[in-house]
Formats: sequence, C-alpha cells, structure tokens
Amino acid sequence: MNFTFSEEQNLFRDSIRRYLEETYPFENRAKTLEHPNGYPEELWQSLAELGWLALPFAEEYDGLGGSAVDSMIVMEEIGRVLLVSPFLSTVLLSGQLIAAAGSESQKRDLIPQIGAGQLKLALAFAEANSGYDLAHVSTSAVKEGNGYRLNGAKCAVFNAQSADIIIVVARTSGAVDDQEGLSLFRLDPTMDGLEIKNYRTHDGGTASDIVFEDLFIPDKALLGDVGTAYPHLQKVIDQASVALCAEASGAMWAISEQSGVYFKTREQFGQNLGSFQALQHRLVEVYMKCQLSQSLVYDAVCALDDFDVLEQSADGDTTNIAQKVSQKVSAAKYQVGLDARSVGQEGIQFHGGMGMMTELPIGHYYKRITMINATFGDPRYHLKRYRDTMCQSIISAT
Amino acid sequence: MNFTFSEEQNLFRDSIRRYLEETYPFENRAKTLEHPNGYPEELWQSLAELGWLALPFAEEYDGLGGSAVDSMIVMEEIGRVLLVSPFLSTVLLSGQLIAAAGSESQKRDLIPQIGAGQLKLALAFAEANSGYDLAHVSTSAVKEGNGYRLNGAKCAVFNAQSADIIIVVARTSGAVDDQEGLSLFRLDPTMDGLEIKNYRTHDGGTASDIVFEDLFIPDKALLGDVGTAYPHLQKVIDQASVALCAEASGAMWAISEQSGVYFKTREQFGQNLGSFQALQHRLVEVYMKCQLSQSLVYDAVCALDDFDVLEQSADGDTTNIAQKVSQKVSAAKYQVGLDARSVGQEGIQFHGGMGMMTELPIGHYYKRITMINATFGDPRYHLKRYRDTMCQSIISAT
Amino acid sequence: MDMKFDAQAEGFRAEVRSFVESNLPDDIRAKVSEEEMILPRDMMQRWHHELFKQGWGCPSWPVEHGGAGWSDEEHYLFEREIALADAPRPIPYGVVMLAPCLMEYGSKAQQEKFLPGILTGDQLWCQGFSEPNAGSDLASLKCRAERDGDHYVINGSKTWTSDAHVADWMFGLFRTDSSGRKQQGITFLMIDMKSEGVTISPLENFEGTHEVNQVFFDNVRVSVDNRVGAENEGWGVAKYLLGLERFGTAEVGRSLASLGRLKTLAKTVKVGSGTLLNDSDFMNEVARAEIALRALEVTEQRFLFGPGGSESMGAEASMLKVRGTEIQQDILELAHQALGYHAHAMIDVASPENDHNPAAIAKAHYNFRKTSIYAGSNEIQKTIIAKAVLGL
Amino acid sequence: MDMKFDAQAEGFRAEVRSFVESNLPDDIRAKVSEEEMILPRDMMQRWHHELFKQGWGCPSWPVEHGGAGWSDEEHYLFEREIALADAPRPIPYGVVMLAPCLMEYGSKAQQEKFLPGILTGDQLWCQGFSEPNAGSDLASLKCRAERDGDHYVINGSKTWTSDAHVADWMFGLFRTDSSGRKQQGITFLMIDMKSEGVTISPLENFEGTHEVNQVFFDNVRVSVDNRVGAENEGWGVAKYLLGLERFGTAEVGRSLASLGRLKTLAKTVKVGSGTLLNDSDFMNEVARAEIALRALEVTEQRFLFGPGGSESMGAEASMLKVRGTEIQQDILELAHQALGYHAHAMIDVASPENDHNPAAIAKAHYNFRKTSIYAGSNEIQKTIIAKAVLGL
Repeated sequence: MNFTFSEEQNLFRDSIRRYLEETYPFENRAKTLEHPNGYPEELWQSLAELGWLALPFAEEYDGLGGSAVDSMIVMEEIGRVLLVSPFLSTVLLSGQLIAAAGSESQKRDLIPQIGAGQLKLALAFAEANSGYDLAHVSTSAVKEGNGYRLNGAKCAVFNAQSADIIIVVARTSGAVDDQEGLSLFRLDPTMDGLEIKNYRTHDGGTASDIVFEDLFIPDKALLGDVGTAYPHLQKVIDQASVALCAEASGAMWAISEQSGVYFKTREQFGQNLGSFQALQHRLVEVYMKCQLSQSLVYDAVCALDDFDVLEQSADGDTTNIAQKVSQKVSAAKYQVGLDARSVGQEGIQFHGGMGMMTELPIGHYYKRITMINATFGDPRYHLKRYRDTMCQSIISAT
Repeated sequence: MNFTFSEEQNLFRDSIRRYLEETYPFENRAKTLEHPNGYPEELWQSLAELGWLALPFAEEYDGLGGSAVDSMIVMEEIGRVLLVSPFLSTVLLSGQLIAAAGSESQKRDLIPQIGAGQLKLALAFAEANSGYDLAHVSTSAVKEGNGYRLNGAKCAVFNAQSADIIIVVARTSGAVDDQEGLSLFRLDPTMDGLEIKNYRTHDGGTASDIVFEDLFIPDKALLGDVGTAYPHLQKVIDQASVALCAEASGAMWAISEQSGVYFKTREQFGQNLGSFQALQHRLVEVYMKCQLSQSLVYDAVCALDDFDVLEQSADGDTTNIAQKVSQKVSAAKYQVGLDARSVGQEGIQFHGGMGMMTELPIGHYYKRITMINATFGDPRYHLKRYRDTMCQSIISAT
Repeated sequence: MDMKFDAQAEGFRAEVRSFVESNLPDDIRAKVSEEEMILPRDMMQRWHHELFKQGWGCPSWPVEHGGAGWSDEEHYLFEREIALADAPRPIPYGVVMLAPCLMEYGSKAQQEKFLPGILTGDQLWCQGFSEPNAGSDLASLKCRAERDGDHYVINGSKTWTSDAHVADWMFGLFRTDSSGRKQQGITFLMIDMKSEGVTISPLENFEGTHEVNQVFFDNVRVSVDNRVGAENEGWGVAKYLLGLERFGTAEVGRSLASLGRLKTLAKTVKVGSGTLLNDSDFMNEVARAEIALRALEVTEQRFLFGPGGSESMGAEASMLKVRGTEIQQDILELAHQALGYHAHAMIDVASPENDHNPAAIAKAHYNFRKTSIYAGSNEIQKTIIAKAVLGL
Repeated sequence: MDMKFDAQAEGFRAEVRSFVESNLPDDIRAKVSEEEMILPRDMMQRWHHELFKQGWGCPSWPVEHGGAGWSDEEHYLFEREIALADAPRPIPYGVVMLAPCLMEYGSKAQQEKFLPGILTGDQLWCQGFSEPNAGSDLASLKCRAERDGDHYVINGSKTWTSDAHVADWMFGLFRTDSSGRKQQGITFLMIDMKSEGVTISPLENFEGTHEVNQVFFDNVRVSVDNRVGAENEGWGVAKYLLGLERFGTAEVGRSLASLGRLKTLAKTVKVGSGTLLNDSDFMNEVARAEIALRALEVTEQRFLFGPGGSESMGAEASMLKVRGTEIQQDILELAHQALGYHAHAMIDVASPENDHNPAAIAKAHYNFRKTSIYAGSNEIQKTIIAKAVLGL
C-alpha cells in the first residue's frame, strides 16, 4: 500500500498548476466569463497541447492511457482555480462513453479528434423529471425506415452550446424506468428541427435544454449497439462523479488555505482573526473535512483503476465488483458533497462581509460546489444509493 | 397570548422545588437508589400530601383538576433533580388511562386511591417487537367463559415491581398492527401464573418483562369497553410524551447551569474554562437548545390543554385537531430528544474527566435523557411521525 | 399561560390581512416572494405610501409623531401578516432606526426637519457604520470628521452600505477624536448623499446582485446642525439604535412564507413517477426545518409575551438573530436542492406548469449566506450571549 | 498510488488472523466484543502470554530487545487483525509507552531491570500524569517529589489513573521544582505500587464501572535509581512518550468490529413485521457512520503510507484521535438506540435467539463518552492542529 504519486504524475501536476496559475488567475475571471461559452477558444487548444484531452484514452486511439488517478490530478487542479471549460463534458463524459460503448470504427473516428482538440462534445442524459436516476429516460427513439424518430426533451446539457456533437440518451424499448432499452445517438447541434435553449449556469459555464419533436435521425447516428447503453452510461457517470469529487476536493483545499491566510492577516479587536479560539476550532474542522474528503476521493479513484484492471483481465463475474465500486463512488459523492458544502459555507462566514463579494474567489467556490452537488446526484441521493447497497449486503451476509 | 404562569402555579413550583431540594439532594442519590424500587416508600406518601398524585384528575374523583401546564411544572422539577419514582407510571400513564378509558365505577374506585397515594400502577404496553408503534400488539386476550385467556409478553413495564395493579394492553380482535381491537385489563401482579422478570434501569428506576402463558383473567379485569383502547392509549401516551419532554427540559437547564458554574470556577492554563471562546460558543449553543426545546414543550403543552377544552365542548369533529396535537407532540419529542442528547453529551465533555464520574450529576442526567429518548419513541421515530402527517397535509392543501 | 391570541387581536390580524391583500401591488409581491430583500426605490416608496395612507407607515412611532399606538401583540401580528403576504419589510434605516434616535437624542429642529419625510416615505436613508477595517469590531472605525467652524469635514469611506444607491441621506458614525478608548471620539452625523465629495461605488455580491456599496467621502462638509447627540458621544446613540429592534430579527414570518414555498415546491417537482413528496429523506429535512422554525417562533413569542413583556428582553434577543438566519439559510438551500438539474440555470427554465423560478431560488440561496454575517455576525451574537446572558 | 497490500503483506495478515483465531480465549474475546477496554489483570496477562510465546508480545520494540522487526504495513495489519478479532488492545502503559522511553532515556540498569518483565507481561504498569487540577493543562501538575539523599519523597495525588488497581508499577511526572516555568521542574519517576504510603482509591464512572483511580502518595520514598532522565527534565521524557503512538489512535479496527456488530443488530432487531434493516432512517445513519469510518481509515493509511511514511506524521495525527473517538461514540450510540425499549435494562433481557446483550451495549455507549476526553481531550487536539498544522 502506498499513497505516493509517481514522478511522472508529480511533474504532470506541476505543469498543470503552473499553466493555470499563469494563464488563469482569478483576477481575470470576470473578464474570461464574458466569452459566450464562459471560456476563450485558445484555452481549448492549450489543453490539447498539454495532453489533457487525450489523457484517459487508450494509446491505440492516440490517447495517453492515463488512469483515474491521472484524471483526478487534472480535476483537483481545475477545482483549485475554478476553471470553466468543456473538459468534463467532452473528455470524461462523452469521450469516455464513446470509448466504452462505441463501435471500433466510431472510436477510431472520434477519439483521436477529441484528443487533438478538434472536437467538443456534450452528453444529453438528464430529463426534467429524471431526478438523478440514469434509467429514467422518457425521450424515445422509435425505429423508422433507415433511422429513428426522436421525441422528448433533455435538460441541463452542459456545454451543448459550444459542442460539435451532442450525444443523446434515448429509449429504444422498455418502460420509462427500465435499465434495458437505452441507446445512444450522436447529433449535430446545427441540424434542423432541434430546439435548443441555451443558458448560463451559476458557476460560469453554459448548459442547454433541448426538445426533440419528431426529429428524424439516420441509423448511422447510433453509437454502439442498440438498447445496451445503460451499463456504459452508469460506469461513465460513476467515473465522472469521482472526477467531480476531485474537483470539489481541490476547491475545498483552496478555501481552507485562503481562509487560513485571511485568519493570519485580518485584524478585528486588535487581534488576528486566527487568534480567536472559536474560529481556530472551526478552521480545524474545515481542515479535517478536507483531509477526510480527499481520502474518499482516493478510495474511489483507486477502486476505478482496480476495476479497470479486473475488467480487462475479464475472468469471472464483475457484477459484484462493479457494485462495490459504485458504492465507493457514492460514499465519495455523498461525503465530499456534504463536506464541500459545509466548507464553502464556513469559508464565506470566515471572510465576513468580504466573503459575499464577487471579487473574492470564496463565493465562486461555493457556487461551483453547489453545482457539483446538483450534478450526478446530491449527497442525499448518494447516501440512499450507498445505503441500499449496504442493506443488500447485510441481508446476503451469513 | 401570554407566557406568564399564574400565581398559584408559581407557588406550586416553589413548593415542589423547595421540597425536592430539601429531601432529595444529589449527594444522597447513590444511597436512595439502593432501595429495591429505586425510591423510599415515604417519598410516595409525601408526594400524595403535596398533591402531585391527584394533580391531573377531575375534582369529581377527588382530583385537583390540574392542566397539562401543571403537570409540566412537576415534570420540569423532577427533571432538574433526577427524581426516581413511579409518578409517571401511576399518575400520568395508568391513572390518566383509567380516567380516559375506564367505566364510571372504575374511575370512582381507582382514581381517588391513586390521588391518596394508596395505589401504585404500571402500564404494560410495549412488546419486544413493537418498536414504538402502539398498535403493534401481539399479546392476545381471547374470550373464554366469564373471562379472557391471555397469551404473549410485554417488555419494559416501568415500575411493575412496585405496582399494586398492572394494566395490560392486549388484543381482543384484529391483526397484529390494527388500531382496532385493543383492550385494557387490570392485573394483580401477585396472581398465579404471571411470569415477571424484574430489573433495574440505567436511570435508577425499575422495569419488568412479563410473560402471559394461558393466563385466565375474569371479565371484571376489563378496563372500559372491549376493543376500544387505542385512541385512549394514543392520547395518554402523547400526554406522557410531553411530560417526558418537560422532564428532559428540566434536566437540560440543569446541565446548562451546572456547566456555566463549572466554567466559571474550573481553571486550566491559568484561566477559567469560561474564558475560552470555543467553549463559550458551545455553551451558547447549549443555552439556545435549552430555550428552543423549552418552547416546543410549551407549544405541545398548550395544545394538549386547548384540545382538552375543545374535546369537552365536543362540537364538531376532533379528529383533525387530534392529529395536529399529535404532530406538536412529535415535534417536541423529536427536537427535545435530539437537543437533550446533544446538551447531555456536551455537558459531560465540558466537565472533562469529572464528567465521567458517578459523584457528579452530569452523567446521570445523560443516562436519564437517553432513557427518555428510548421511551414512547426516539427522535428518529417522532421525526418520521411528524413528517408523515406533514406530507399528508401538503397533499391535502390546495 | 395561553398561546392563543384573543378575539380583538385576531380581529386586528384579519384587518391587516385584508388590507395587504387589497393594497399590495402584484409586481412588489412577486419581487418579495422571490426573496428579494432590497427593492428598487420606487417599490419601497409605493408600498410605504399605501401604508402611510392607512396610518400604518411608521406604526411603532409614538402617536404624536404619527405612530399607530399599537400593543405589542398588534405590532407582532402586523409584522407577521406583512411577511406572510410577501409585502416588503418596513423601510429599515429611516423608519426603524434613525427616527427613534432623533426622538431620543435629536433636537426639535432635527425632528421637524426629518421626521415628516421619513413618515411619508419621501425621504430614504442609509446607514454608514461599517468600514473596510471595522466590521464586527465596529468601534475601531476610522472615517474622520474634522471640525471646521460650524461644519465637519469628512474623509474616508464606509462600506457594505445597503441602499446607499437609493438613499437621500445617510446617518453614520465618524471619528472625531482618536486619543482615547476607541468607543470614545465617535460622532453621529447625518449626511446629504448629494453633498459634494460623496462617491458611491457599487459592490457586487458573488451571485451578481448589487445591494451594498462602498461610499467614499472626499472633504464632504456637514453642518454641525446635522449632528445627533454631542460630539464624541455617537457611540451611545449607536448603541441605542442597535438595541431598538425587538420585533422581527428572527424573521419568522418571512421564513414561514419561504417554507410554504418549499412545501409547494416539494409537491410540484416531479421525480420519476412521483414528486419530491415521495422522497422521505428530503421530506425529513423539510420537517426538521419546520420544527426548528416553530421552536424559534415560540421562543420569540415567549420573549415578547412572557413575564415583563418585550421591554424585559435583553441579550437573549441575539439568539433570535442567530437561529433565525440559520433557518432562513437552511430553507432556501433546501429549495435550491429541490430543483435537481434545474438548479444550474441562471434563467427561468421551469416548465410552464410550475410557478417557481429556479434562477431566483438559486440566487436567494446564495444571497442569503449574507444574513449570518450582516447586522452583527452570528459569532458576535454568540459572544454577546456568552457575556451578557451566561456571564462568561 | 496503490491501495492494495501486496501478496507478502496479505500472507502476513492471514498468519495473524489464523493465530488469533486459534489462540484467543473465548472468555477474553467475549469481554472485548462487549467493548470492554480495561480488562482484569488475569485476562491481560493470559493474552499477552500467548502473544509473547509467538514472539509478538512487544512487536514494535527493536529486535534486540525482543521486538518483531516488522514493517509499517505489518504493524498496521497486526493491529487491524487483533482489533477485528476482538482481541485485547496491546498493554498500553508498559509495552507501548514506558519501554520505548527506557530505551531512549533509561540507564542500562533500568532497561535490564524492567524490560524483561514488560516483555513477558509479568509486570504491569500504570501512568501517573493527570492530577485533580492538571488535566488538559498537564504541565500545571503539583504532586511533589522532594529530594532526600538518594531518594525522592512523594506527596500528593494522581487521578484518573487507569489500571492503577492492577498495576505493579507506576511511571509518572512529579514536581521537583516550582521556581521556573511550569514545564520545568518536572521529574519522571517509576514507583513500586506496593511502596509504603501509596493508597489507591477507586473512582466509579457514572455507568458503574471502575476503570480509573485516584492514587494518593503519603511520604512515598522512591530511589533516585528509579528516575528516568535528569532531575527537572521529565517534561521532555513525557513529550517523547506522548509522541510515540503512531498506530491505532484512530481505533479503526475496533470501530470496524463495532460497526459489524451494529449491522448484525440491525438485521436482528425485530420491529413490527420486519427488522431495523427496513427502517431507512436508521440505516441512513449506519451508512453515514460506515462512510465516515472509511474516510478515517483511508486518512490513517495516507498518513502512514504516504510520502515520507509514518515517520513524517506530525500533528495531523491529532485528527485521527478526534474523528476516531467521534465515530466510536456514534456507532455505540446507534447500537444503543437500536435496542428500543430494551435499552433501559441493566441486565441481559434479549430474547435467546439474539446474541447481543443490551446491558453491555448501553454500558459501552455511556462509557465511551470518555474517549473524547481522555488522552488529550478533543479540544486540546484541535488546538494542537490549529497551532502546529494551520499555524494559527
């Protein structure tokens, strides 16, 4: 057992941090967010050059074969500086979904383009009434001639506005909550008949609500095999959930550190804030939450990597292991979400009136943390998911 | 609206407090608990003389016609000094149940004896698998000739060991969870065939587990009408729950005050404990919890008294009001339970190593608070009960 | 002990309720129901004018100044009904704070000059207390007022000044002497916001609203006629002012209105084949909030209508502010959580059948983080309780 | 980064597991599974003897003194397996604390005199640090040791002394000089508990157990040979001693065992027609506790097996104690709550089909309130983190 990063990983983190510190200082945030998509186009090219966009993909698709640990490093650094970009949407959601579910030719076609920064994608999975349940899909795709007829609506499609391709989860068979019968389709956002409502999100990004009304799409828009999307979707969302936990963890550490600095410099009643014991003990709680949350991120990340290895060796039944991995993902998403929320609120409170001001990062961290909690399931949802699995294993234990 | 006690009530409280301070100092507790029942017999006679035992009953049964507010006053003072006695079992549980469900002749027979201190009672309602659900009764009473045949078992029958009469809740019809079909029977604890296992409880009292195996009891043992016990039981347990909340509130204030005194006298690092800001803010939290819990006790007590008035006027449907009263009872039992637990734990922590010692009251308050939470429903149970009623009214609201 | 209001009080409550129902403009109600605390000048004045016509503009004032002569119960019920109906809060700085100070410490001339405009609502005020380095530690304020004949010359700045951008006048505390204890040497002055040398610089909250300002003073001349109380004795005036608020610090009425919206939301938000009402974990939290709010409500009532009445309320009132803001924040946060993926949107993305606006809910959640900071942070309030109530 | 133990470590784990399974006496296992921390002398020694025979009596000692020469991983896995199997904790005062001090500060003669008895477990120790007026503020201790030729004469008392009633010897801190800073003038002495003038007065916990004592010294004579380190320099020895515990302060293994019992309880306790497993509110809390425990477990592993290894762990370790005790208390409290009405009983009232003992569960709940107080209260630990880690 060891928790040491490899030398490569340390260098990778250093390069990311240096790049972001230089090109993405908080002072420029307001200006940067004025770009219609919340980020400047040149950023994307830089990320491609730095290797982020090819990071998790297999070498046969021009990827770098990075592990979940590597993705975590990127996301932690993103969290520290509040980077707004379609990295998650393109690489960790859509790209990974293509890698998991796509046909060989689709992978060969799309993944190298993603890695090279030539293609941005968005994943349309959530619906107005779906809550955080991935199987709840009422958008239907009905076979018709040499294609499908799409009806329904998706909400909160992150970065659809800047995407070249939107991947839509639609139901080709089964009832509205079935895990069976889900399929993936790639859509061109500029195609006729697509009704897209774009909006900005509270954390500086963009998202869209999309309505499909009798939209015809050709067979070749199908990604992977028909009706088999759910397990891939589930796995990719689990991976992306852990990535979001890493991002939240990065933000938590930043809040903790910035609060520490504020405590040492801000004077009230002739003393540094940090000399007040009630505040000291509360910052210690914040610090402990950062550590404990970090631990659950590591736990989930290592489980993902171990699962990948197991899956590749592919002997024996992986269902049980998959469930254990999902449980670790939920543990992290629950605890990190809860702790990040509390750390964010304490961070604002520690900064007093300044904590409310837009020119300090502290409130922006809180907004991002809140949005992370509203993505792929909030703490309540994941506690329930964890609990249900736990109860199942108590029952089946002898 | 006013929160002022009447002059009579203030005098009553003063007399109680003076009596308890003089006769029941904490220093004597260990010795007092050595009595087999946890209290000396002369205590009971004193309580009769002070009027406690006749307090809530109607004047026509030699009672004092006291309100729920009056009972609250007694219970708050009991809570402050950790009085161990069968007051709750005899007066507020059994006595009130007789008053609510008994026939006129049973009331005339029993209630004056209770008020005079000649009769102690215990109520056997809980069962091993009942949780806190009053309707879950599997003890059966089957009609047979001029009596009933009892089978089943009751647990945690408080003060059965010192009781002259045990009232048993048994099922005369219906399925195990039905509210319909419950009846009350009075039993002589010395009767043949009653299998009683007595034990001490963590708060210094006594309780018993009782098994009935084909026990024959005559018709005249039936209290009130057959099959109608549930609403009476429910109401009396609600009243007694509020009384326990008042007791917990008394204990909470005592912990808060004793912690304040300790903070002002105990020195560490050359300062009073009370000068450490982290501890100050925590004692403020304790203080606020005492206030807020007290408020919910008042709220529930006033609702009980108002309901009594409404019920006596008896025009219109009282079901809706009854449900609202129960909701206030659950609000109090939930919040007081939660806050008392936390105040008790903080109290121990504030006292450091001394907080663990048996010669300080602090740990004994915590034990009593814990036992109160395990009686008539813990905070989790009452939050659920409150929630379910709340959701019902949200649904039925237009 | 009796927790019911009597028939007379209930009659008064009904009168207020029906007045608000008939007279509160829809656009104002809509703004307030989205948890907006700081309204445009126009809205503040339109609503105040309705109240003024009814004789309820400044009800807490003595009758001779135009007050309503209500009992504590009537005041309480008035504020409650106003809040429940999503009417604006009373205009804080002029009506609730400055005017009573002028009645206590002001000259006859000052009273005649200012009270009528405050009463009608034509004149709006802001409060110049906090400074960049004097927040919780108010007495360490540094903004200078130097005596120059029958004027003071003010230099420095005030910050987190609510309403400065809509106000005609500011009252505030200024440093006239730095030689003694920091509570000494502070003077209470009233400043015309149109004076030369006053610059208002808006401050933006992290969720994008503009509610507070930094106000800069560059040789601003203020006549000694606009001083309240003696020179160097402004701290006493300020303490009087800060002790005025007996009603409403708990904001129970507002929170009840917010909680009502939260319950409607739970009933409205569809999750799978049901609504959030079926999510027992979520509803546990709503129940928890409702119980906490009820405990606060009764506690406030106990303080107001207990032995000694509202006059006897001391530092205990600090707990109303602490728990009141905690509960506000809790309810608004739950509402935001209820939205699921709609929580992200900065525009109204709700489906037409829902009457909630996700963007406004999110904004309220973020913006209300301020409530545990402003008006004496909750930490300061706890220290007050520790010292004044617990004697630590 | 790799969170798996390698095959060698797993082999070691299996060896420990099978050893404990074969050699742990049932009566001892039963006692520990009821969360008893302080065992009778006889049990402590019987189990230690089993370990000693295996060469595992004092595994953390240097090999030349009888240690096992294990890696950090092996130490970690040993403690984990011991805890999971409900074997007793290592004997704390002699094995874990005094012995390493003697190796660092003791004379050759002292080492030869004491280490063999500690190694075999024949000699049990207790620790005389706390005094009635020196708890968290340890350095303010007052129990005097006055020099008289080649002896010290001790007067005063020590309190909350665990195991004093079963120990042969006490090591402790005594005041030899009151003139300077309070950390100066403290001397580390070892005292034979059978010395004349030593009186042990049992202290009873509020739940009825006797674990700690007050120890009175009335002119107790101790040879200077029994001093560790120089006169007046005992504070340094104590600091070394208190910094020794790297493994186990989080008590993760114990809590995992307790959590396992809690889950079994949930499955066993019947409520209505089902069990507590059907109570989603209760199971939420079990899930919460399990997640919190996992976070703590991985945090401990990160501190032990991160860059720099266990040697680099500093004041961060204080958080393991804080969270570790919070989680212990949480789990035992939930177990008590799970009992419903059986929670009241001071005897075993469980039905025969259940293998839990309600009285023991209640006792553990109450008794474990001490864990956030002893060994440096959680408040002291937080202050340590604030200063040493956060630099406040």
